[in-house]
Amino acid sequence: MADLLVFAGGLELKNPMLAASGCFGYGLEADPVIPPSLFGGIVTKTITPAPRRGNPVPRLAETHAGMLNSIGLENVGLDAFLADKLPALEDVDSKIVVSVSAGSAGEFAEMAERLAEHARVDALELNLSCPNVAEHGRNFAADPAAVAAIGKAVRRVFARPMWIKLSPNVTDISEVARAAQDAGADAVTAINTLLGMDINIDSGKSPFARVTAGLSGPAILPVALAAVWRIAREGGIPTIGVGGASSAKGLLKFLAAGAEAVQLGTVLFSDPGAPQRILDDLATHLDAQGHTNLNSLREQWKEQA
Amino acid sequence: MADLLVFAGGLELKNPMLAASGCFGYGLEADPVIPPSLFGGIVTKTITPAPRRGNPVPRLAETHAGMLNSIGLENVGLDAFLADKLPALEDVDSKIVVSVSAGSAGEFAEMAERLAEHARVDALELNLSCPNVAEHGRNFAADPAAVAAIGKAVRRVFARPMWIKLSPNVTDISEVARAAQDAGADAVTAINTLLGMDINIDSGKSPFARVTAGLSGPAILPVALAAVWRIAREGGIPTIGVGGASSAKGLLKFLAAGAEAVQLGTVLFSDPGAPQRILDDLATHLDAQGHTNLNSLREQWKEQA
Amino acid sequence: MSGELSAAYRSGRVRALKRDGLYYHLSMEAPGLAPSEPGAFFMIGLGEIESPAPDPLLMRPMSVLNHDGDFVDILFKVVGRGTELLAAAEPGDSLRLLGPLGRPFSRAAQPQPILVGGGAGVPPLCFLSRRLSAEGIAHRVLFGFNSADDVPDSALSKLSQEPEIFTLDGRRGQKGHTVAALAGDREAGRIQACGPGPMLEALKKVRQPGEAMELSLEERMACGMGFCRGCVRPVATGDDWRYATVCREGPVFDADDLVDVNEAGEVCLQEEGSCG
Amino acid sequence: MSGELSAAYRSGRVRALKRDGLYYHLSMEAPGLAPSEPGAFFMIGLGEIESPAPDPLLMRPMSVLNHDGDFVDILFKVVGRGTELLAAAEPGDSLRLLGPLGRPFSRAAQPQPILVGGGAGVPPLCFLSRRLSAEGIAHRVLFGFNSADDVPDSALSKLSQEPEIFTLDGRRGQKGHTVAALAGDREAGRIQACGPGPMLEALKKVRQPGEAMELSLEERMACGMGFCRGCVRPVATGDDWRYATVCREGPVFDADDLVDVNEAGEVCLQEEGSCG
Ligand SMILES: Cc1cc2nc3c(=O)[nH]c(=O)nc-3n(C[C@H](O)[C@H](O)[C@H](O)COP(=O)(O)OP(=O)(O)OC[C@H]3O[C@@H](n4cnc5c(N)ncnc54)[C@H](O)[C@@H]3O)c2cc1C
Ligand SMILES: Cc1cc2nc3c(=O)[nH]c(=O)nc-3n(C[C@H](O)[C@H](O)[C@H](O)COP(=O)(O)OP(=O)(O)OC[C@H]3O[C@@H](n4cnc5c(N)ncnc54)[C@H](O)[C@@H]3O)c2cc1C
Ligand SMILES: Cc1cc2nc3c(=O)[nH]c(=O)nc-3n(C[C@H](O)[C@H](O)[C@H](O)COP(=O)(O)O)c2cc1C
Ligand SMILES: Cc1cc2nc3c(=O)[nH]c(=O)nc-3n(C[C@H](O)[C@H](O)[C@H](O)COP(=O)(O)O)c2cc1C
Ligand code: FES
Ligand code: FES
Repeated sequence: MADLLVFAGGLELKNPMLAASGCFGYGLEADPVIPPSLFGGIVTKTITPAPRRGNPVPRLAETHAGMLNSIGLENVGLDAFLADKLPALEDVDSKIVVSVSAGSAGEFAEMAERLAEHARVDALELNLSCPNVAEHGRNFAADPAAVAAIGKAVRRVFARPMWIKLSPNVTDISEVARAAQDAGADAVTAINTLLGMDINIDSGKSPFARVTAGLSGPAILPVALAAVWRIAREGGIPTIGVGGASSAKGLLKFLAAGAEAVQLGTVLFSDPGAPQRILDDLATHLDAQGHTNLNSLREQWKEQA
Repeated sequence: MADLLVFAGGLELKNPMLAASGCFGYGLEADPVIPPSLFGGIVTKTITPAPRRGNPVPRLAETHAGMLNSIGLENVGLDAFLADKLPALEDVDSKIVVSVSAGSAGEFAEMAERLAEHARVDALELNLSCPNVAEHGRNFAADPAAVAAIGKAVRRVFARPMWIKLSPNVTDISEVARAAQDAGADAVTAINTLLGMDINIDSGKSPFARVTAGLSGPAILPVALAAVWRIAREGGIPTIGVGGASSAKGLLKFLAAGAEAVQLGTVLFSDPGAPQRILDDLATHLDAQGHTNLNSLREQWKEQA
Repeated sequence: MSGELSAAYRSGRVRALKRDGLYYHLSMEAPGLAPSEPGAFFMIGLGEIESPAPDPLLMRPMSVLNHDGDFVDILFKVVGRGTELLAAAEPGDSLRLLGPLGRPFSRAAQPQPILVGGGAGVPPLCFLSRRLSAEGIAHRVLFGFNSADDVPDSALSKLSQEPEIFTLDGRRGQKGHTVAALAGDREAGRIQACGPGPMLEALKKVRQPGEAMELSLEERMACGMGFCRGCVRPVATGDDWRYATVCREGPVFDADDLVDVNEAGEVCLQEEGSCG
Repeated sequence: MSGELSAAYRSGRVRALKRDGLYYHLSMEAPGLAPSEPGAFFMIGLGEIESPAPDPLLMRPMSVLNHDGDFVDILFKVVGRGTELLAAAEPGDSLRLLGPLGRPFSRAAQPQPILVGGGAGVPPLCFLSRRLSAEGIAHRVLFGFNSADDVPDSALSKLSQEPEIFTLDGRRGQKGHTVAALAGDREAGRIQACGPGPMLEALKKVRQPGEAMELSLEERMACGMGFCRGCVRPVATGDDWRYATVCREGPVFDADDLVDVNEAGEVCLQEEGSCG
């Protein structure tokens, strides 16, 4: 059977399938329905310096082939994460990528320093799709200079792989990816959720307290593929693809677009059997095409250029 | 039965449902399957100064609850439009909004001047989701200054309603809407297609010669609603909503988000019965809620604020 | 989180679907599931276990009406697209089941259980009543419906004791709300309730001093297993509060743990939210 | 555009679905449609006419195998998701039909029609052959399939004349390609063909001097009515060329009108395209 090993964003992953941040909790909640060791890597729920309660309900809505979420970065905070969540992952046979978010470059760096002390942290993913308090809530990920500043601050204190997660809600995502590259990131993760909303036609209002919310799921796959392709064709920085993948076919599309690995988000809710099925289908696909590993498939794609 | 009349973008429309540009040709092709007079207004396929052949096939792909198109602005050009297409619309009982695109503000204004000579042209919609030749192909709609310049140039020569169509592929759509407002536009149309792509996993390539394409259909409804809401809450300029509407419910969501009228695009392909059904369902909804017109529904939404 | 997940994700086959009053009674066969306790629920997805983009995308939470070996029954009301499609299921169709999930009702003889169900909240209490009867535990059962036509007689006929029926139209059982029947002085029991929010609020007001009370709550759900954080309710933590997941720490909560939070959560730093 | 649209959009009911060789034969009842000519097609959508977001979203073009009053038949091959779902239709299910659409084959006795069909291109030619026979027009019918197992015998049995069958595996009819049978000197006829692109290209090479030739083409379609401009092919306009719509100006084209365009269209101003 074909080997699914990949090198992605500075990590050796036993397979190119990761759990996306916020879509697999702290890694253990779904066990044994979704065994964490299935994944090449697990990206944790985004951790902030202090615990956050997040937004009031409703936090979810369903859309055509997608969903909206307004969780509001609910998380236990860094201390509790280090004390309770991280140690519990000790025996998980997947790389652990800790997603972090904070209000300033300095705070990001402080978190990174503390996380660097823990060997179980294989990599960091900086979630910048969050507001810059200093800049009147403007999203960090929409501002190449902010991305570069945060990336550099973390880079100074964190030597293991650093991924920067990008928002699709920008005019030119490759510009932001270049800023991440300049900051020394090992990869960019693309994409976070699209800005979206729903309306209740009785009240005429959004169901969400924050009005807008984040769109994810199969509906956004074409947008995510375009984002990955636009970043990858510049050849500057590796990408980790995320957004709407729900099958081996979707995962392969990301790899063909240029991603080194692919994260699964919404599909972990809509179909918890997907991770196992995707691994099986990936191996079957490679075997059927006579490839013993993913690189061989990549080479074939290149030759057809 | 409730009256569906609305005032939208400077026009009195007998109902708030328009055909979106590029999704209803020059207005007559689908007759009598979709009678053009059903609509409050028809936005024509985008016309350019010279005829354009558009892109090679494949021009279409299907995605989850959406589709990608890469038509490439195929159109007969302004001369043939004025000679053949516009006169044929004489007896259509809908407002005619002519969508135009060009490579510079000057070209836009020249087109507007010629269109202004024709009484059947009720309004113009400037399609700015197209490349600015001078600025190395950067999309006009991504550049508030370009939007303002084009808008002003057209405004000087065209006194009837002028709508400016916005792209969702920007960091801050309300900033672009403000530029349209400054230029004296009567409304902005939001949104054009999202940048997306597909991949054929055998070749590892996009099926499209231009690689990326435009995503439309129910998948993008949440993104379009958020765009309309973000523009409308500033209160500066009226919006015409477009993106993924496929039912009376979808249309009402746009109105609640702040749109004055709503365009139908992809649904005209996926379900040519939709326009008639939407009008019926709209009237039924208003009647059931005891409203004699749409303003009364809007008032009720406001009161619940 | 409360305890290990005993849930499994399995393909189920529709055995029968029949109307029962206002509701649909769906019987499924799904091998390989752990036994369910009353109050537990399943996430039910339409379509085969292999669908790449199921429609609707998210599975729907449904309380267990009965679970016996390989056979799972639910009783549901059509309220939207998902339940509409479920109501069109045909024998032999495949469904996807994830469960059993959630913290169930407690089962104890003392104080005496008083089961109070309203509308679509009745199914888990039917299961509870049958189980209590099987265990020889005496209990009261009060079920309320809007109309006599709503009453799921077939499901109720399987109970070992006649429920006290209340209907708003008064054409069946007693006219009025279940809650009204519990007003005034009574001996304190253990209220175990499931139903619409206003019913649960009203119940709190007729609670006797020291009376035990378990409420089963509903929230929109995505994962059903506690990791998407979509389905939360505020619960007390000493002087403060935190969000608990309805799917994992509930759906059954001790009424004493539930708090009203006026500020309705911490304000996200962003005015508009798209941060996960 | 070529002529007025005679199409209607109607709800159809599945009457029967049966395997026929490699294909599925779907019979539908759909009142209120104009009669179809051979070569015409329908856009077929899954689900009720009221669905707000049908899945798959776009309807699928399918040639008419037969259209008789309220009854429309098609013959199709499963190649992807849409045809897979169509192959799961059951009698009584609702489908959506838009049609008849497109420019049909011409029908004339002289020069003698030579119908050449390959694989899923056979259905419209079955319709044409039956119609020609009914009109007393003598014609040849050559149908090619990959394998003997592919042959849709039931559909072919309804023709008034035995088609000449060609299979690549040689287990049925003559071994080899239909096109090879037309190579060499022959009397010039009117080739009327539908099949895979390479078959049509090969046909052009065996065309006799002055031979009439009509080719039915396939392209991905969205609207089917000529207004989305999604389904184009280059056709000659004097010294130049333009894109014609396969759904409206085709699917049947005069071979002489079709051109090869190397540059494959005008280059969109944008390197990456999202402009409609
Ligand atoms: C633990 C639990 C157990 C449940 N058990 C049953 C049961 O035994 N029988 C039964 O009929 N119903 C039950 N429900 C409710 C059921 O899940 C919803 O009715 C169903 O998800 C609606 O799906 P839909 O697609 O038809 O509606 P949608 O179109 O999604 O929504 C229609 C309406 O229902 C509301 N709604 C949707 N989902 C939920 C939800 N999860 N919780 C509360 N309101 C919701 C929406 O706000 C909306 O007003 C239960 C819910 C939970 C959380
Ligand atoms: C005018 C016309 C008449 C047709 N008549 C018949 C018929 O009688 N019987 C029959 O079996 N098929 C016919 N086809 C082809 C049929 O429309 C496609 O096989 C079908 O749309 C595929 O849908 P899908 O969802 O199963 O495949 P998808 O998953 O959409 O695609 C699977 C594969 O089929 C190709 N494909 C999809 N749509 C088309 C298309 N419209 N044209 C060409 N290739 C396509 C794709 O490129 C892909 O390789 C006809 C096509 C046209 C344009
Ligand atoms: C419920 C939910 C919570 C999420 N939380 C986070 C988060 O905490 N941090 C983050 O970087 N992304 C978060 N995301 C975004 C996902 O990681 C992912 O980028 C996005 O959902 C697109 O992928 P998908 O379509 O596969 O879900 C969240 C998404 C969802 C649906
Ligand atoms: C096939 C196709 C062609 C289009 N052509 C144009 C166009 O010429 N000009 C334009 O402004 N928008 C064009 N659009 C965009 C639509 O007008 C609309 O903004 C978009 O499709 C979103 O709406 P929808 O989801 O309802 O289709 C086109 C869209 C499609 C699908
Ligand atoms: S549904 Fe995901 S946490 Fe409860
Ligand atoms: S399918 Fe729309 S023009 Fe042919």
